Amino acid sequence: MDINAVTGLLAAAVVAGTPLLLAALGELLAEKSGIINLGVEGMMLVGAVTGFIFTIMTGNHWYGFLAAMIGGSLLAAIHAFITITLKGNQVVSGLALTIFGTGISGFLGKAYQGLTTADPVHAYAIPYLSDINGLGSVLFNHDPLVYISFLLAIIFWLILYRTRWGLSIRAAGENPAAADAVGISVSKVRYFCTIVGGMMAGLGGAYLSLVYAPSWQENMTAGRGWIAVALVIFALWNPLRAVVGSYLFGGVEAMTFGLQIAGIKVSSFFLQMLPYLLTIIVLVIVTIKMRQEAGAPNALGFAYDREER
Amino acid sequence: GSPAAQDDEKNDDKAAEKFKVGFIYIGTPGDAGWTFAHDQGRKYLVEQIPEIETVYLELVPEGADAERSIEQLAQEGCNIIVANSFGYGDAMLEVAKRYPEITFLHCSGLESAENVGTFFGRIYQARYLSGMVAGAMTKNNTIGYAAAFPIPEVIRGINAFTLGAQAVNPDVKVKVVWSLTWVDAVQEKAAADRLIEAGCDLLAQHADTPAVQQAAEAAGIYSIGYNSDMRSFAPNANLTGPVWNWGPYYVKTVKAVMDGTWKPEEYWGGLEDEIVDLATISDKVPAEVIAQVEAKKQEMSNKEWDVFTGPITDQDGNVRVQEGQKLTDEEMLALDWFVAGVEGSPNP
Amino acid sequence: MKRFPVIEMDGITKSFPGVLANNNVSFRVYPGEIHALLGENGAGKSTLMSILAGLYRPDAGYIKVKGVKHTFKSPRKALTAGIGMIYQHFRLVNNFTVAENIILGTKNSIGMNSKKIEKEASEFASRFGFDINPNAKVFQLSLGEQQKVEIIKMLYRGCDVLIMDEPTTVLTPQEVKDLFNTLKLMAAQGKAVVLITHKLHEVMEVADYVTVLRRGEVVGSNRIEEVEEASLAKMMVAHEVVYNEVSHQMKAGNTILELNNIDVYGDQGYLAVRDINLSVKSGEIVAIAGVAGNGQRELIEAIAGLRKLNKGSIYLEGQEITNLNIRQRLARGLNVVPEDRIGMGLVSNLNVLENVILRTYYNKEFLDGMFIDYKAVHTYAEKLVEDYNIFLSDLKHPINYMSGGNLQKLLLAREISQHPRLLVAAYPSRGLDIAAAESVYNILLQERNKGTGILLILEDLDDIFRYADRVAVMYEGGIKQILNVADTNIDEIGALMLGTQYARKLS
Amino acid sequence: MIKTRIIKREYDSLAIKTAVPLLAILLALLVGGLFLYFSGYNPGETFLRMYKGAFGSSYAISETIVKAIPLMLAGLAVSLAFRMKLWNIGAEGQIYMGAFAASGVALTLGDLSSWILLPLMFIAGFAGGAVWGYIPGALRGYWQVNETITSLMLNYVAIFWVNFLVFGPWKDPASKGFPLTPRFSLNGYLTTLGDSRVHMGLIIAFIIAIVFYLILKYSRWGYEIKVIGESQNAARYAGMNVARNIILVMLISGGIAGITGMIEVSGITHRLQQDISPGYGYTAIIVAWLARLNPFAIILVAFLFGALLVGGFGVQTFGIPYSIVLMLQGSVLFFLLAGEFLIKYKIVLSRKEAN
Ligand SMILES: Nc1ncnc2c1ncn2[C@@H]1O[C@H](COP(=O)(O)OP(=O)(O)OP(=O)(O)O)[C@@H](O)[C@H]1O
Ligand SMILES: Nc1ncnc2c1ncn2[C@@H]1O[C@H](COP(=O)(O)OP(=O)(O)OP(=O)(O)O)[C@@H](O)[C@H]1O
Ligand SMILES: [Mg+2]
Ligand SMILES: [Mg+2]
Repeated sequence: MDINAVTGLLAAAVVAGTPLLLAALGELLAEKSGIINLGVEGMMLVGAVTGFIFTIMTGNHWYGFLAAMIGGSLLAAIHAFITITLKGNQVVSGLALTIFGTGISGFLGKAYQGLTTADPVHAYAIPYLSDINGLGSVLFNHDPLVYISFLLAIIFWLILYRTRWGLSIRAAGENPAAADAVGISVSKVRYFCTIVGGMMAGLGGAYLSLVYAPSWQENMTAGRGWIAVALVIFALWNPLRAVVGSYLFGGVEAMTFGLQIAGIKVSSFFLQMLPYLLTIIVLVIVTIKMRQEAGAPNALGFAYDREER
Repeated sequence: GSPAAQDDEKNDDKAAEKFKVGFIYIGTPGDAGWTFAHDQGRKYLVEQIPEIETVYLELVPEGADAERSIEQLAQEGCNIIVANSFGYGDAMLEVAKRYPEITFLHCSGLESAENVGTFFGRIYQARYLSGMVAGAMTKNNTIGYAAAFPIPEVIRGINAFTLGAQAVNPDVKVKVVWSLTWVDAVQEKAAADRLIEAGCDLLAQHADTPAVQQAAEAAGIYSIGYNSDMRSFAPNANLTGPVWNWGPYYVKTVKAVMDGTWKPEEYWGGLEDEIVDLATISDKVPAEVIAQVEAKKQEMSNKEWDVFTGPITDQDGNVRVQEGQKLTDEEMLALDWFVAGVEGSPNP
Repeated sequence: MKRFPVIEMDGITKSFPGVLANNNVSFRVYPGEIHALLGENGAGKSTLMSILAGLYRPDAGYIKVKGVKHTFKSPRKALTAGIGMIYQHFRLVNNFTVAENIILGTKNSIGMNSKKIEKEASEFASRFGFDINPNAKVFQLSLGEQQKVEIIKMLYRGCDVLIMDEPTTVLTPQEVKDLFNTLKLMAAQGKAVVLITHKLHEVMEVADYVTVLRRGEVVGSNRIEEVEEASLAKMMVAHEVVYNEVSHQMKAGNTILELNNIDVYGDQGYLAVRDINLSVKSGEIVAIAGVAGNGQRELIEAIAGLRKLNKGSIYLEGQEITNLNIRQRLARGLNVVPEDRIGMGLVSNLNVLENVILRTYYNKEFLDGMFIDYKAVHTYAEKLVEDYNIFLSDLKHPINYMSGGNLQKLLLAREISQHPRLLVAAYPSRGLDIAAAESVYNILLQERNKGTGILLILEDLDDIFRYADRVAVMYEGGIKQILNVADTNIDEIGALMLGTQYARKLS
Repeated sequence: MIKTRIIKREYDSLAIKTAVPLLAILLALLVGGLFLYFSGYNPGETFLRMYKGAFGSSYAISETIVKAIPLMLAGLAVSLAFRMKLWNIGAEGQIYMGAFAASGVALTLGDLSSWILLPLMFIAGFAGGAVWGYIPGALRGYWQVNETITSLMLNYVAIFWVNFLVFGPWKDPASKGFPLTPRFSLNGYLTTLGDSRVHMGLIIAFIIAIVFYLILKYSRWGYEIKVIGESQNAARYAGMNVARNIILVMLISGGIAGITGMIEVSGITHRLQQDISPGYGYTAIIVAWLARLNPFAIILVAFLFGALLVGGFGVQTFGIPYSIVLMLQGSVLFFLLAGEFLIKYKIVLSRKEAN
């Protein structure tokens, strides 16, 4: 492979990783606060369809992204209500959310099959940075959402680890009783994080329907919501590592086709397994290496009940 | 299927007497691809024969659910049941045994029976024509082809496309990438992008989303669509594309069943029946190329010539079809090798 | 000058499924006073204070703070009203730093510069005479240090009323002294303190006022000058508390347990137990004194067979057991009552039947082929409950319905019924009220009298001096000294526990 | 003024445990009905059709059972892991691997009499799934690697593996290139009930449910599973080998999911092909949870869930798009979850004295 193919591949990794990154960041935030939401796939689909519909209706993709965030957050709000207020089982609620989101996105999108948006999202090269040899085209010649997503990763990291809000969020996920005792409203924090998580998933979905392949097909996320959930664990709940994970996954996914074209003598079916196998392998290594380090938030998946003993 | 499309079914009382056609779809009419094209055919059918009623079940998995779904349509009084994926074969034959009075039509099916017919279209003919356009429009003679799964239908299309391209431009190479999915815009886009990076200046596709067209549009190169007219997704890139047009076949067959003249057949129609066609060719394509394509199309419609006419050599240089010979339908249906000029493996 | 109460609670009633935890309780606290709250296990002390701290909402009754009626919907409201509580189980985020825990939930600014907050936290701490590393993670701290963090946390929030739920259980005598000094200092500054404890001498020592709860009701409320220990004890349990007769003239027999130069690694990967030599003889109680977190847990786990030795050997009745697993050790009569009553010793969501066979379910007395013979288990459980006076409602209810004292009795009963040669028990009376603690020790004494060797991990020096024959002081993983209880005194042990050598006065 | 308080129930009552789910389903139907009504469909007729599609005839019931069998088996499979608090969401992949292994036996040893062939396929199916459960189990047992993500990732790998086989080496030469293996010999067909498609898988599911019940409730191993699930520290203190049990449970859980794959190929499709399971492994998680991991309840819930899927799927011919059916299913689940709240808590109304 020549240098162009390599930078092309890396740039592709960034683009293919962006929807994953957006959704994974959202899920990461929710999980940091103690809520696991397996409905990412459903929220992404709803984001994809609402984003697409509103872009067509308004002719402006920014309204589309906004609508996608609202769409995703509405679904997340259902999950939040069931798991936080009603203390329902988080795993089942998430699965139900995926079923529901798949349904409602299909329903809403019926009339928008085969249409295209009038407002495509263009790449904007960042002055100076994009001129850097190699790296410039990999990182700094993309559509705005790519920049937004890695900015968000940094912002999420800063919020989580450098602000008092972040401290409260992490406390709600680590030890809600401790958070409660110092006057943090655990349920408010969790609602907030779950709903923002929904917005991010919605945005990730809209990235697919507005940027990556501007169109709407039912089920167009094709399982990427699940990958986003997996990436959160993979990233050991660290937003910056989620960037690496997402781009790695996107890159390996893109690379399989590169290998095919290069004429590698391995069945494409096996090549397609690569991203999944690689995720397992990296996870194993990371887990063994970092056993001491903070893993899952301690209270992840558990409803907080003040009077529970 | 917007609610309006099936509105008439709601006045159920009269429905009982109506002639009813049921469809089993592998995808959803919303997939913008294969099932979408079939559903267009269904709508055309209702337009042409308004007195009939149609129903469909979408996203029917090919496993355990297939038989029940077909049975349901039978029990609901369908006179004809159409299924649009090869995997429904066993289930359909099974139900057909129980309902001799019902006519079953299996798209891309293998086996026919007393009351089961199979049907398909020779889309490879349209692909050949689209290949001619591609061959004429590529500048560096490197064309990329993003394909879904390695089945004969797809392999045939790739071969036909390549032969068409070589007919106008003997130096053309076609690079094939398997995405191993029918409907996944992200994968198809990634496949397309890799092809572009590998130097392809024109892309063709055999999968259901418009992602490949969009990738070409974004890269400023040309592309050939599939399934239905994909011009709207890539106004600058898209040159043309082979399209399905199931409507006329449905109308013809339903009429035959209604008249009692239907016989089980293994129908495989071509350009002459309009079941397959070429989308309008972009005006970026020079007129003489269009004329050439039109002429070839006429030739095929008139059955004076078909795509797999010898001499044809495979990737390894073996002559697979001798001069003056033609592949039989049997051979075409089981095609598992690539013609010379294709880069990639038919058995990935 | 008439003083006004800072806290007035009146008519407070609170029920939990199946229990009336507080029944029409009235409670007053005055500024500048240390107010002790007493009562047996389950009397409703924690519940009452949790209501005051805004954690629980009362079914009936009201709270006035400085004369103003408040309805606390959450701890936040109580905190803003100046009420802070330090719970029995600390509410700290273990993998946050001290500084992070201190500022958690405060809203002075959005950003969080860790250098800055660490500096702030450590300045604040030293103002109250605490010395604590602000950037240490909480899980690295001893329980005593964790408690300091809790106190600083509340002071940082400017609380006028500090509630402490059994704060002294995990402290060394010196730490208790320090704590009490701090509390007195706070009281002198006009703050009010509510102190829940089971130790009457502490009440007499530090409190200005005392309220006693029994079965959710106030049974007495007096100035400290007007009461004495015995009357308080009687008030709590409604009958005279019979203290165990402890005789130390037992002849110690042959050696049961022998630890030779053992080293054990802790979870964090450093040596938690360093080169320990120790023996326990038949019919003797050896206590290991020390501040929790100095390797006791790892030592017990090593003896039990839950942790590998890095070096050294263990003998039980003369036979080496270093490489035996936990079941083989059990079979030879080595029984262990771990520190975590619930979570290791017992399983909270399982019922009594399932808990009594935790260590023996694989023995043939409880098996019927591959199935467990629950009939036999039933009979066995009933006998345990009867023999050891365990109070419970139903053998088939999950044990988390049981009180702390009864859980501890159940745990001891289970281990003792297996006829141990050596019984290792960690903090057997932690958190228990006087009566419960006495009955637990009673069980242990009986066992000793039968000739069993007993190794106790204790932090309460009074208990050590009452019950142990010998005491080994553990500090930073090593044993500082082993002494006959008769030859030493509380101050010496207390000093050794803190790692300082006690200069024996030569007489 | 009326004040409401939420109080945890002391003991769950059976009456409420049964009444609440029923109420939840009724409410879900009500809301779904309103939605249908405002989208221009006739809710009454829709629900009637749903009911008829699932229970309306002996054929409908038999088909509901056919749909329910894999849900029963996969539900039992995941429930075993969940008992030990292991999140095995890899049942889907385990189903594929079971189907693959059983098909391998059927395709190579098709001449054997069914008395030998079927048990062999059964064992192979179990083994195929078991291997796929073993991998995340061992990673978890020995190195504490999160089993949720590994089992999920392995689903994709298994599906690609089966696709590789049906598109490649195992493709039937007579299938004209379509991705189907040859049909099994008749000896490899699971016996069916009369001329319905209800097959032996039902009996297998019942047997497994009974065995599970006995094991979990009364056996020594069931006791170990319970203790390990509740507290690994207590388990170690009791001398149990936690890692080995984790692995064993994942292995058996995977094995039973593998049997699910085996009965689908042997009882229904009679060959290996793509899309053997339309997500049974995921639906099973819902089934197991709704049944609170009780083996018999899993059988019942799987049956009802099968009815919801079958009846729901069928209403499409009434003009209702599948997407609406999915929405209805999603809302039924939401209401069931909300109903949980009423099972755990009660809401007490009391008069609040005026301030
Ligand atoms: N927590 C306390 N600290 C110090 N003194 C107290 C405390 N509680 C009550 N007292 C004193 O004890 C005496 C009785 O107090 P209390 O407020 O209970 O009065 P009371 O006459 O019993 O009223 P009530 O009927 O409201 O109980 C008063 O002199 C009061 O100052
Ligand atoms: N969150 C809760 N849920 C259910 N029951 C509870 C809860 N908290 C306390 N109880 C019950 O209420 C009663 C009072 O408990 P509380 O914890 O207030 O007692 P306590 O006096 O603090 O006892 P201890 O000395 O053991 O700490 C007990 O019967 C207890 O079992
Ligand atoms: Mg208490
Ligand atoms: Mg009074």
